[in-house]
Amino acid sequence: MITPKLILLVAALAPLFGAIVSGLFGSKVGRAGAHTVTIAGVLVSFLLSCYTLYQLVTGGWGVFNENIYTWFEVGPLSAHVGFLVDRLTAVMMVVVTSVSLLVHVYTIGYMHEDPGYQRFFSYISLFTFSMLMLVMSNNFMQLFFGWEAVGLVSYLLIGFWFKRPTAIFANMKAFVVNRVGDFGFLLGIAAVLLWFGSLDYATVFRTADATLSGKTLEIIAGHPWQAATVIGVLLFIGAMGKSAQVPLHVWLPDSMEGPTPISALIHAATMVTAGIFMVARMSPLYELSETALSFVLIVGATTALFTGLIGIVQNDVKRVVAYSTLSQLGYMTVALGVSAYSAAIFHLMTHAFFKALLFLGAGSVIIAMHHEQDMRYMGGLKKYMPITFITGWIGTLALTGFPGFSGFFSKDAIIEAVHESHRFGAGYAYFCVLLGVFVTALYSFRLIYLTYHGKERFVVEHKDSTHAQSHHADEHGHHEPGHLEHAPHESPWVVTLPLILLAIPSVVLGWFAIGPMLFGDFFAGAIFVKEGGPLAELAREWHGPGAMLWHGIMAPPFWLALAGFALATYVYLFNRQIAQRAATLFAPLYRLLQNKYGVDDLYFALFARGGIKLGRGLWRGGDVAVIDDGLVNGSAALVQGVAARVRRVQSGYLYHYAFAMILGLIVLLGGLWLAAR
Amino acid sequence: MTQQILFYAFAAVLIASALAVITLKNSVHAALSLVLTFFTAAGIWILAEAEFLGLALIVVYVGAVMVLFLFVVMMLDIKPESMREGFMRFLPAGVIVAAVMLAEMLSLIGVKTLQAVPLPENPAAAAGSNTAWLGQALFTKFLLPFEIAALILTVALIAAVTLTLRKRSGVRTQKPGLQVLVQRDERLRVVRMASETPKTGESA
Amino acid sequence: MFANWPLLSLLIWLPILGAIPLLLAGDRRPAAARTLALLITSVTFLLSLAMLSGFGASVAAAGTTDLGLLKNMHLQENLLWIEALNVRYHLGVDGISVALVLLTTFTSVLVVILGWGSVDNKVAQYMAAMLVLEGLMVGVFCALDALLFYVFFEGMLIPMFILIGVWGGARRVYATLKFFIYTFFGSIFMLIGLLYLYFKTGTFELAELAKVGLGAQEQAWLFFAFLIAFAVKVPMWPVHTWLPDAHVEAPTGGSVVLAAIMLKIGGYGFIRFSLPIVPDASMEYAWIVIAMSLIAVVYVGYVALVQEDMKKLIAYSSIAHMGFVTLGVFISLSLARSGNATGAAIGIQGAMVQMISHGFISGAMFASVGVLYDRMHTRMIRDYGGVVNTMPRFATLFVLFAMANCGLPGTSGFVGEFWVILAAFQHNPVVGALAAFTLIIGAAYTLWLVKRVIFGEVANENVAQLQDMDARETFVLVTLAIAVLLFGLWPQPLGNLMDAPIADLVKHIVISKGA
Amino acid sequence: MISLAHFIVLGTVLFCISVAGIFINRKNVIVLLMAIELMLLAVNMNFVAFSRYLGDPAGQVFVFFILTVAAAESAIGLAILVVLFRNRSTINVAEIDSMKG
Repeated sequence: MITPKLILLVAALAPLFGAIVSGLFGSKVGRAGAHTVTIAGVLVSFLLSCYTLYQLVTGGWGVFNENIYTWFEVGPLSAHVGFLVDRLTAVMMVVVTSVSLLVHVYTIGYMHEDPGYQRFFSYISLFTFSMLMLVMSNNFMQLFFGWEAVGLVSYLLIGFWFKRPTAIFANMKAFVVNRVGDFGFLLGIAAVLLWFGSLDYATVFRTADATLSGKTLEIIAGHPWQAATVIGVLLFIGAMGKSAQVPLHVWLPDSMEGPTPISALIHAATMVTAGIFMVARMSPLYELSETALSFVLIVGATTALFTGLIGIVQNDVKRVVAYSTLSQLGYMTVALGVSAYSAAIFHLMTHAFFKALLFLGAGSVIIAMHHEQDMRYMGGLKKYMPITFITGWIGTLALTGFPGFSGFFSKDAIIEAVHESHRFGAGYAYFCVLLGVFVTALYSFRLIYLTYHGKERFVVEHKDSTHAQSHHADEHGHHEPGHLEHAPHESPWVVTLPLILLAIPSVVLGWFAIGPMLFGDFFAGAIFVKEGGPLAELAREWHGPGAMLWHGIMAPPFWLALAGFALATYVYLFNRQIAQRAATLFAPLYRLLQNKYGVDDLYFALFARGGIKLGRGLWRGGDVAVIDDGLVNGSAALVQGVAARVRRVQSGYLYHYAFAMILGLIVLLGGLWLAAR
Repeated sequence: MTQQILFYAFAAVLIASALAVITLKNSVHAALSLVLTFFTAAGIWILAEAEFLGLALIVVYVGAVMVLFLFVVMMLDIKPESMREGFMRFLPAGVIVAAVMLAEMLSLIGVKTLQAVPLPENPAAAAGSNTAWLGQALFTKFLLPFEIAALILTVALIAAVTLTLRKRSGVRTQKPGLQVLVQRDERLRVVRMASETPKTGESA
Repeated sequence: MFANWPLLSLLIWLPILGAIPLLLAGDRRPAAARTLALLITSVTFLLSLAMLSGFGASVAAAGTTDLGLLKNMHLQENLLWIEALNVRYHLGVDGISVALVLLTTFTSVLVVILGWGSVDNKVAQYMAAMLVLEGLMVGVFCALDALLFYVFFEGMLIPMFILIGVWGGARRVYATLKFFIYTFFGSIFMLIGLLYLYFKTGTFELAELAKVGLGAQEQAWLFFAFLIAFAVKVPMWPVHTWLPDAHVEAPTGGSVVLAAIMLKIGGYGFIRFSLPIVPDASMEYAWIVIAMSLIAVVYVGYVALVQEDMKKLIAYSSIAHMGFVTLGVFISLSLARSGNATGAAIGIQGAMVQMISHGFISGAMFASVGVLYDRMHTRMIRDYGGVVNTMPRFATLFVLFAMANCGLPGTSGFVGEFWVILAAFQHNPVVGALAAFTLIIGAAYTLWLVKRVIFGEVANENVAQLQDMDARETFVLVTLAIAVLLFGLWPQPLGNLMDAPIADLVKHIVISKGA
Repeated sequence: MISLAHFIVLGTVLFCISVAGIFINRKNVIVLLMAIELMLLAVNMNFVAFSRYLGDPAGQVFVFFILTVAAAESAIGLAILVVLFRNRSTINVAEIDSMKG
């Protein structure tokens, strides 16, 4: 019997199956076996996700909301594992499985000489499963489940090359920073339980308005907080961790220590967008609190601009893309903040494709450069690797929002929505996102020019030798920077095919998706927006993607992007000295950006070192000094001290004892005598 | 009246000899004074018509315990002078303590009120004699304590013997157990040797 | 089939009496001793599984109408033990005890297997001590008579004392003395409390004591007497410092039993004694326990962060995790009193699940450290690094247990913390927030440990020569891993087991017993 | 006429003498033991008197037991003394302080 439940179960569990087979029996199934089984699992999942989306779009299925099994039941409260699949979920499922599928294929080429091949496939399949559990969840418990599970896989994958000190530092940092977010998230869930008495989405969303209205929480006496605000802010703290929003963004750039495929899959396309998805999913709750949304808005705007700025001064090709990811996540968050949830999801979707494309392209370059990631030693690669070059341009154009590319539609929609919004902080946000467009163009084209264009800044040592066996032998770049053993060359088809397949949606997705998703009723029932949201305003002026394109060319974002493009072209293609001079001219600013505003150092000093100092203080001062030496050994010492004095009484002389007895007797008799009187 | 005179006489001797016990320099003299103390005490008890105990006191104490004391005193070679150190120094303290205690006790007992109470008729008269009276109580109601007392005495006897028993080194004793266990091989070695016959010529 | 067996007595006395032939077998045949110990613990474990059959059927069929807290007690055995004092040999289990008894018997099997290779000195005695310990611990969880409980409670110290004192590390004498005096100090107060109750009521029956009316002053004194006893056992801050020392010096098996089971007796005591017997005082002074628990979570978390000895780190982490147990129990009380029965049930369920799960996780962590210790003979973190390179299978399991230790969803470590945090938030959001702080600090100290020990380049030659786990060690750790994952993904069986007694307990503690 | 008071006063005096004896003969164990015998005698005196006064044989039975125990005690005490002398060559109490804490 093929029911929707069965289809969804198979879609979710197929990657898990692949992960278990290649993880536990990796040595038995071998490399080919591992990638075959995991790719098959993800492919099944992808096809079923597409089928699910098709059924939901065409109305073949209604919204699916069923529990699979009871996880834990306490009295009237029960937590289940179950699926809520509506169009929002289905879109996410398709995005996740499709990017995951392509990354799986890509990995065959990228990791083909790594000793941890099977392990890697196991992890990314496990990730796919976890991510599916996250997006398909129908309750908060399971959401948290998936939330942490993707964090775990991210931890494992960032530290995939566990011999690198930087990698194992980065993965720990990522996990702990994420935990800070989860701290808020869990409290948010606790708040939901407190007021709703249930963890099921359906119950919570249905009764949100009625339950929360008028409820307050007063922690500091005299400052009651609205229940909806408390829930919204706490849940968003979780999103800040997972989606790397300021000030919990510090882990994402460091996570680039992991292999490139997972940077594309986890740290660009899917996991980091979980926060965006979560807020969109919780739209019925967020709509109840202007304050929470303003908070979201301001955090998002700050992230969008300021992390983008750091991207300008990075030299590591992956880090530039990573900061670009941060900035784009900021855009999505801004969209959430102005109640343009569907715009956020739309940007999430387009971003997933073009950012995965950029990352995989960067990975392709890294393969060609024999795992050299520093852009200062690249340049002129376009002639060696044309496919990567072309797809890289497509991705960049999409990212910078060149009219007609998918990124244009999604980003412009966000900027317009912010422009329309009157929420507190919207002005600031508008400024940030507009300036962000310029910044985005600047760093994106800088990347393109430094990598593919200009002079070759690397030295090929054996130009004549053909591409031979292991260039992974020296994969971690311990040779001199900029010295290659062989000339760079285009990557194998398993690498370029995903690039091409990702380039297609990067170009065309916007054209046909924007209409229904943003202005149609595609997300009706899944995303809830109060009357008079900015998207509704925009919808009134909506005349199809062509008109938007025309309108976009007139609008400031386009000209800002163009300015960024022009500046980057001038500086990095024609006159590179200017960059150096600018760096010396604005040295303090440059250093500020180089140091990432000092946030990392501050956190390290404050929380890592401070934590250790505090711990040592508590241990030495509290446990050892006060409790052990003071109370425990102290009481022993007290007894000993008293005994040392009292023992003198035990002189050992018989007559002393006798004397003591007689004295006692005299005293006793005296007492009796006094009492008798 | 006779009884009273006898009592005071005995009491005077008793106190005098008790004082002698604690003040005499020579331990042998002190022990002998103690003997006198017990004798007079026995006399007083007999005055109180506790004849059995009076006699028992003489038999047990004067006959056994005090002889033991004298034995020990004489057996141990003690210089009386060294034992007298600090005698004079502590005499005042001793006297004061004893006096305070005496005063406290007497005032607590209330001598005046008790003096008005004469001793009742001897209850032992009904039983025939003091010994019978005591014996009846001892062997009925106090049988178990009596047996235990006997046991304690036995234990004390054994303990005293064990304590003073001394393993002297170098003392040769027979160990019959070992003697019985002796094997032939330990004592007798059969040596094979060529038989020797005395040469005829040499025999005188 | 087991309906008419004195099953609980069997569970208690089979291991204890089983120790006798073990000792008779003597030192000369260690192999026989090991096999026999494994046999006895396995049989005990299988028998304890038999407890589950027929569970859920109502006990009320036993006849009497007013059974009070005995309503949920299965497999009761009730004999007169000391007539003059009206002490009864009264055993019985409800869902709460069953879970803990199963944990005990399960862990004991693993401990015997763990000791199989790592103990080669006085094997028979070691195994015998383990068996006696097992029996006594089962006894603690089954006793329904307070004096009987006390006897098991104290008796347990002896084999543990011997285990640490004989097979322990360099400072074992200090550690054993500290352990013994600390716990003994605590339990004396409980004895005084019990005697007071006895002179008041003339019985040691827990069910009777739960019913007796007590004035506020009396309850306060009794509460603190119980608090000291159980707080030391849990252990709660600030009477926790015996635990790190005891763990560090104990042999691996001793550490596992100590962490996995003995600590639970403290939490169990709170649920069996403090809450039912002195509910009003518990309510009155709940804030003290809650504060101590939160300190355990935050303060001890920080202390764990800077430990240089792996066992010490895990011991401190145990203290922090046990903080959730006490937090859950006392939060529930105040939630129950404020009319939030669901919240209360969540809290106690959370505390119980946390106890069971901590049994698996801390047991596994200590077993893992034991695996490393057997090879390297050092527990210092700085002597390790890059263990994953030479022991990949071990590293995989260790990372799993570490994740469970930070309460990752999908592992059993999550379930209890999740419920307790949710309950704590209902009590007071600030308390909830402080409890949830464990998400951060727990991850920090655990992952830092993993980073320094497991990951990285091979640190030194000793690490380079490490051999991955043998079949025996793999079996133990994989079994624990399965348990951790099973109860993480599907804790509902535990919930079903404990639902009825917890619901009744919540009903009971709501009623004030002021006399 | 002899009253109860006579005996009791006599016992008290005897007791105080023995106390004084313990005080002033603090070096000589033998005299100390004798003083203890005196003390017991004082107690016995009271027992006898009260037994006679109350007409209860228990008092005299007790005297009997005390005599027994005192005999045992002095036997053991003297034995200890002998052993002590043998080991330390002295019975000076001032030199016996191995119980000193």
